[in-house]
Amino acid sequence: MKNDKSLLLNILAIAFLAVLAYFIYSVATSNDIGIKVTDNNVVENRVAYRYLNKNVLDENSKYEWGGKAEDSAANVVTSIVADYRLFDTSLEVIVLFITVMGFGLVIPKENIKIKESTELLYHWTPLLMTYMLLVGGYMFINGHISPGGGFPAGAIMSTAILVGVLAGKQTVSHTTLKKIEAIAGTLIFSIATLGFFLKGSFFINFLEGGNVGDLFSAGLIPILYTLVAFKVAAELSGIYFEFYEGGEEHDNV
Amino acid sequence: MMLLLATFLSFVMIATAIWVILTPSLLKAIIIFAIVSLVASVSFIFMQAPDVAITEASIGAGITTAIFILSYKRVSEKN
Amino acid sequence: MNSVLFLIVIPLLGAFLALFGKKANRIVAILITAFTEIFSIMIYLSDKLPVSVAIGGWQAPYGINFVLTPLSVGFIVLINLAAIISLFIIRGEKEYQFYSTYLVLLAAANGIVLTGDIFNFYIFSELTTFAITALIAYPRNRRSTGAAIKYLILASTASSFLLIGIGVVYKTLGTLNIADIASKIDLLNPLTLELIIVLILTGIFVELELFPFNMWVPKAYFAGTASVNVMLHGMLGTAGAYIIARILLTMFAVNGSGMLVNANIANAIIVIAMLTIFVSEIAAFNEKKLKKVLAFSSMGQMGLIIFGFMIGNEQALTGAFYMVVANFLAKIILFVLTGEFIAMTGSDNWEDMKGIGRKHPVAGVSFVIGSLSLMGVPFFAGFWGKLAVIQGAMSGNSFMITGIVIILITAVVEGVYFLKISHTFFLKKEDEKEFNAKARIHSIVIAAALAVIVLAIGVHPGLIENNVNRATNEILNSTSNYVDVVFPGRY
Amino acid sequence: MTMSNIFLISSTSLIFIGLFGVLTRKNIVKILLSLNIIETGINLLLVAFGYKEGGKVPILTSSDSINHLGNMVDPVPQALVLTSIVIGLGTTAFALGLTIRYYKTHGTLNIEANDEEEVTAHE
Amino acid sequence: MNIMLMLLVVPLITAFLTMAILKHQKTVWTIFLAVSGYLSYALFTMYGKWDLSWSIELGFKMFGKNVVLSLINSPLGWFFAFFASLTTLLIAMFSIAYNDEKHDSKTAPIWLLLIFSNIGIFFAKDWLMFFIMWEAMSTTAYFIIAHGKEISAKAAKFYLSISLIGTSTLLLGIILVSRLSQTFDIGVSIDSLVKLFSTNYSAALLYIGLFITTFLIKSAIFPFYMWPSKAYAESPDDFTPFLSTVMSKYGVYGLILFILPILAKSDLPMFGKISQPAYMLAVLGAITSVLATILAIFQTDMKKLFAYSSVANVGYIVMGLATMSVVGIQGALFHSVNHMIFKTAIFLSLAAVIYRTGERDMHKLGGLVYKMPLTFLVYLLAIISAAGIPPLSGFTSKWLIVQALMAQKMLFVVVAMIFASTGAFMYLLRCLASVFLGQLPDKYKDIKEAPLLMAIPMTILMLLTLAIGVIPGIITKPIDAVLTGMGYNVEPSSWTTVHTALAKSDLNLTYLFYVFMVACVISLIMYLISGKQEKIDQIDNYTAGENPLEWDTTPDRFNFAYGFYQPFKQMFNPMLDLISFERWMSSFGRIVERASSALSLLYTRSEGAILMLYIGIAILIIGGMM
Repeated sequence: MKNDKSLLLNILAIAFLAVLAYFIYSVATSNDIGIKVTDNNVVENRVAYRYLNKNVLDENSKYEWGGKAEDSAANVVTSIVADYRLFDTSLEVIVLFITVMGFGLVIPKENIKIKESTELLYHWTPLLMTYMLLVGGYMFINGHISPGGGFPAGAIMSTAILVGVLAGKQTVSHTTLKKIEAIAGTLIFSIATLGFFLKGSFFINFLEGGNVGDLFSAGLIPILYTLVAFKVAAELSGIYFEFYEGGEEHDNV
Repeated sequence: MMLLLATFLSFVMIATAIWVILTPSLLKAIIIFAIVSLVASVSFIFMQAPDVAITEASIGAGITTAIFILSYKRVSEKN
Repeated sequence: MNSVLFLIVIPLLGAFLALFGKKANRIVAILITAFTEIFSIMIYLSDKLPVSVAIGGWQAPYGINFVLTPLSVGFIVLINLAAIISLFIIRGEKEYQFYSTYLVLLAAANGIVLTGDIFNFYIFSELTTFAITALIAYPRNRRSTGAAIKYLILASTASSFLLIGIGVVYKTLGTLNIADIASKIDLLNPLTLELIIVLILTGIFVELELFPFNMWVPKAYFAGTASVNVMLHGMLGTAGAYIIARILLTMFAVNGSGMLVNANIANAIIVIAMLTIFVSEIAAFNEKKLKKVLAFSSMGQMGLIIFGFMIGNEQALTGAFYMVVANFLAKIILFVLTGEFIAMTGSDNWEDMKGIGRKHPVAGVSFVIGSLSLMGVPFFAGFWGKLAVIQGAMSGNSFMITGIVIILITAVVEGVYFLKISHTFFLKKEDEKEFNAKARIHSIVIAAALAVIVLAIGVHPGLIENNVNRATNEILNSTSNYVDVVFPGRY
Repeated sequence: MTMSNIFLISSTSLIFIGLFGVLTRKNIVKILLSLNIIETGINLLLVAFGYKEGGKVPILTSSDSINHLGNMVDPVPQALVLTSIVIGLGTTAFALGLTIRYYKTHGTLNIEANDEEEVTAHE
Repeated sequence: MNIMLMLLVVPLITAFLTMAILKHQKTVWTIFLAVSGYLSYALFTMYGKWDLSWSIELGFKMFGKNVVLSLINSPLGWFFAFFASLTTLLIAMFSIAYNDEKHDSKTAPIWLLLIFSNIGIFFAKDWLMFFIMWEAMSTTAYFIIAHGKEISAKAAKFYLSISLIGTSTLLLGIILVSRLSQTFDIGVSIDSLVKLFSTNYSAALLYIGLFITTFLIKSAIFPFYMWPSKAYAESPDDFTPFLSTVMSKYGVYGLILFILPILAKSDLPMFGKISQPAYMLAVLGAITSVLATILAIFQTDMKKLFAYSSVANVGYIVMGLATMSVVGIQGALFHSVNHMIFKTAIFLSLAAVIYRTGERDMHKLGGLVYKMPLTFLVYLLAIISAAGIPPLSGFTSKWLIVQALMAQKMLFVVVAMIFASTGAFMYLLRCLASVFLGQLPDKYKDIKEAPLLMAIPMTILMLLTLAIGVIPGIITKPIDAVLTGMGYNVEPSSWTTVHTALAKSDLNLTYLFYVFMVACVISLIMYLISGKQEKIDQIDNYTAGENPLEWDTTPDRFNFAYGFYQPFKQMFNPMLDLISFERWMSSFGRIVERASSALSLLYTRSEGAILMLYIGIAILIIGGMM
């Protein structure tokens, strides 16, 4: 009986996927006029064109390598993530904030002993952690000129903490992490609000940017990325602590 | 050459994804999922997206897998 | 008008600060919500509407923008009203996570309504999903955990469709701005457009509580506390009604008609709306858990509202907006009182709630008023909406007539179960035991005040007529109105 | 067969596999893995949407690259995918937290366990 | 202030006022009496002022203009409203005495709301007002019937479901008709429907079919004949007369207001001398009265018995209306008033019996004539009137209806009418014999006559039925105004004589009264000179004077009232089984309940959530590709 049911479910799933696949196929092979799913709109009409040319504010402006631009981040993806669509990114921070907080809320609090780590791991951990923290730091500092940025940097830094946790090292306390998290989050939104009071618009990049390609360029982006990196690192590390941390349960049942 | 490599990567991805779905062992599925993620991050490099590749490797393959394994330990210890 | 961002930023800052606040959290949350409510009312009454606000100094479509029209700000006012009510009826939630999550939900619900960018909309909708999941899971018992994880899985699956849809939109049109998309929608190949619509609708229909997408609804309402129910209904549900108006009737609309661009899909949505009405009202008929009854009825009302929206003529749209307001008010009354009743009797079952109406006649009568309004009985706010929707549907094809017949049949079912439940409160209590807890006066006062409003609108619909007409006129020419706000002079 | 086609097909397949898994698996952890596969598929799909044959990385490295802006791949999908990866991580983390709680309250990882019967074995 | 508005406002305000002082029941019911008195007086002064009206503009647009709610004083509305409020006045007096500590139903505020909607229905000028009041009436009546008792709530649920079906069809009909005429005005909609009958016959039939369904449901005509037996039986005893006499007339009022003018003015296919739809109505009325009479005969609960009796009487009224002739409508209107009077008298006397004994089953009562002679007398005269025996009022109206039916050559209907009238004797007698005659059970040895406040309205009703029986002009004069208002040419009727349809059948009722008086005197003399009666114990009747203890008998077991019409019941049972509409209805209810459980199970398990999501997507895809 049970097998029959799951067989039926499989068949239904395949039937649905077949319908979906047929639909996508018919869309992809459609011969009607208009922009098809296989085409792109004319390049000049796409928003990316203006992002690449960095002329969103002034249609006719041009920029030079090593010169000024409306957004001086050399990494165009970063300039989109952390400047043109900064609002999205700050909301993304909130997404991580709320999910990690939800995680901390729902996970059952039980004290779980971490297995004694091997001698090798225990002694080499500090070195490993330092190296990982360095890589993370490099990433968020250079996020605007090379691949990387606040999120992967934060993730890598939190991996360092994870290694520490697994090795049984006391690195940072959970409360410190919470404080870092809250302070970084508050700062991000305070900077956003500061933009309103300085330039009349929220989430505006109000620092005068350097030259394209310089380390000290792109205005607020490195600062924001630093904050994001710390916040993400603190949040993700919080998750690992939650796994092993005991504590009181407030039962509202 | 690149095209062939890309095709190979795609096959690996699809095959491992099917394996994730079909394998009865949870731990195996989690580990294999890490492979899917890693291969995907290589594919991002193929498509000229190093930012995404780094993020996918560190978050998708690294942290997600870590959380999965830690959770797996929590839900399997009583059995 | 750039200061409208305070509606988002202040709650988010509050969410971070709630990590440190202990006992002050509830008061801080109330203050913040009061601020957003007063601020939004001020915007609604100011003469600067409609306006488009560019965030970060980048003009649309390159940056993210907020679009403030009378319709959107009106919805913001409703959402914040529900939010503040939900805070007042909190019973025993103490942990900071609750308030932090609530403030994020408030920001996200405001953002969903205000945003003019489809990817930003996606993030906001994800935020509401997470926030509401956390709030549902908050009691952390068996019931709430199951409801939360099932909702989370369903919503994530659906939102991945939304994300694919956004990807396809960007690939084909090269833009993410709603106004930009709306003005370029005619360029698309019809089949591609259909693909986009299907993908995006899948994403939003889960939050809209429409029939095949809404398996989470009764569980979520049942698992949530009273204040979470008010949030689910008053904030998420109201935002859902707005989403329909904005995404379906603006982004994918034929310019100047208030109709969906693809008539076939419009018909499919009407079928879904009719199924929703039918299934939910029938399912509620024999349900014993009061919260689930209300959840089913919420789904049914949503189906009715979407039915009204999809008919698309002036009469039906007016009706749908009346229905939004009436449903908003009436259902909040019922949820607030249900919370009290459950706390008093310690049972979810309405059959155990005998004698409450005799002990608290004001509460009992308010419940009756709320349910009569939902049934669409004259003298109550719901009647005018229902009348106008049916009148509007009459001008449609035979297909719509089926819808009318379904509405009328389910009205009978709805009437029977609502009055049956209402009357139970006035039965004599069998045992002479005291109730477990006392009813809190402020909850009853809130319910009674809303009941008076429902009655007032029902007796004299002219009270909100101007606001409804403002919204209807905006939707009737939605595309050009909306695009004009963001890109002056494009139409 | 071009590069973008290969990745379009493989990413769509990943999405389909994930959709199949979400429907047919009963174990919550498996369902979450399937969801993650869908996420990965979508990310690949979006990036493939922005990819163009022979395109370059959208990072300016020298004054030369400014002259080849038209040859760069579309950066916007990449920016979107960055966001969506983080959202996916959030979903997974939160859902796993709920799963652990679910395991504690229901005593099983099966999604079909009844929520509304009062707690029996565990707790 | 406009008197029309006052009619609405006074009950509304007092309703809220009495809600606040609900604890002081006697005060509340006295206020209720005062309001009914005021309404009756105000309505009395309104007679003849057919230009009174009131209207209000709402801020709600439909058909491009603001919706207007309006009232107008029409002869037809006045006729029903006046007699309804008169009935209410008498019931109100009764209620003050009835609602003591033990029988307190706390329904006065809701009843005032019901009276408010009652006035609204009878004076509505446009469909929106009519519908608003109609729906208000349906829902408020639910709360009165249920009145906070579990068993009543079940019966009320049955009433509510049927009544909501009625309001739904009414709403649909109103919307269709108002679209047709682009306004909510009733008069205009009649004209546009007449026009529609000439162009699209079946559509027009559907339109009026929706209205007729509503009216039939409210008046409990044939396919919907079963709800009164449940609702009347379980409603508060002092409310039952209102339910039976006033509320069953809403449907009749609707038929006269809307359906009759349309049928009269349109050119319709004929069946014999009248049009097909009208004949259909007559047949429905005939079936109702026959079926309800048969069902009434077999009831053991006296309130159920008279519930069916009410149904049968409304059946007569519908038959009278369906003749479409002056005499028929006159008879129907006359019978409406008569029914209000004698059925109120019957239900009030039964309420008095229940007040004293607390018992509704007839076979558990008996011999109350010795203890409650006045109640008995009221009941006796009322059933004589109900049976249509001269010189009481019921005779006149039935006579008119039969005459009209004969004149239109509706043979089948006439036979049904006569059969039902004869059957009426059987059930009226059954209740008389079981409750008031026979042996008095021991436990009722100490009961008293009904209190004074109850006795007064009952006596007034008794005198009224006698007065109308002798001087029918009290009723026929206002009916003249109604018929003139409807556009019929009628000669002014005389005070004592009724003019009927067939030749040489005019009756002077005063002469008839004299004849009957003489007959009464003769029978009194015969009674006095006849032999003496002897009283024996009830048990001795059956055990021939012995009382062996081992038989274990109680007097109740031998009560003749239990299987009163057993042979008849056996005769009719197969037929009743065959057409049990009630069973069909409740099986429908069960189907809905089962579907509901299945659906909510689907939501409870919710394991198919993702599957349903996919199905939804498939609906969108397939719907879009079609």
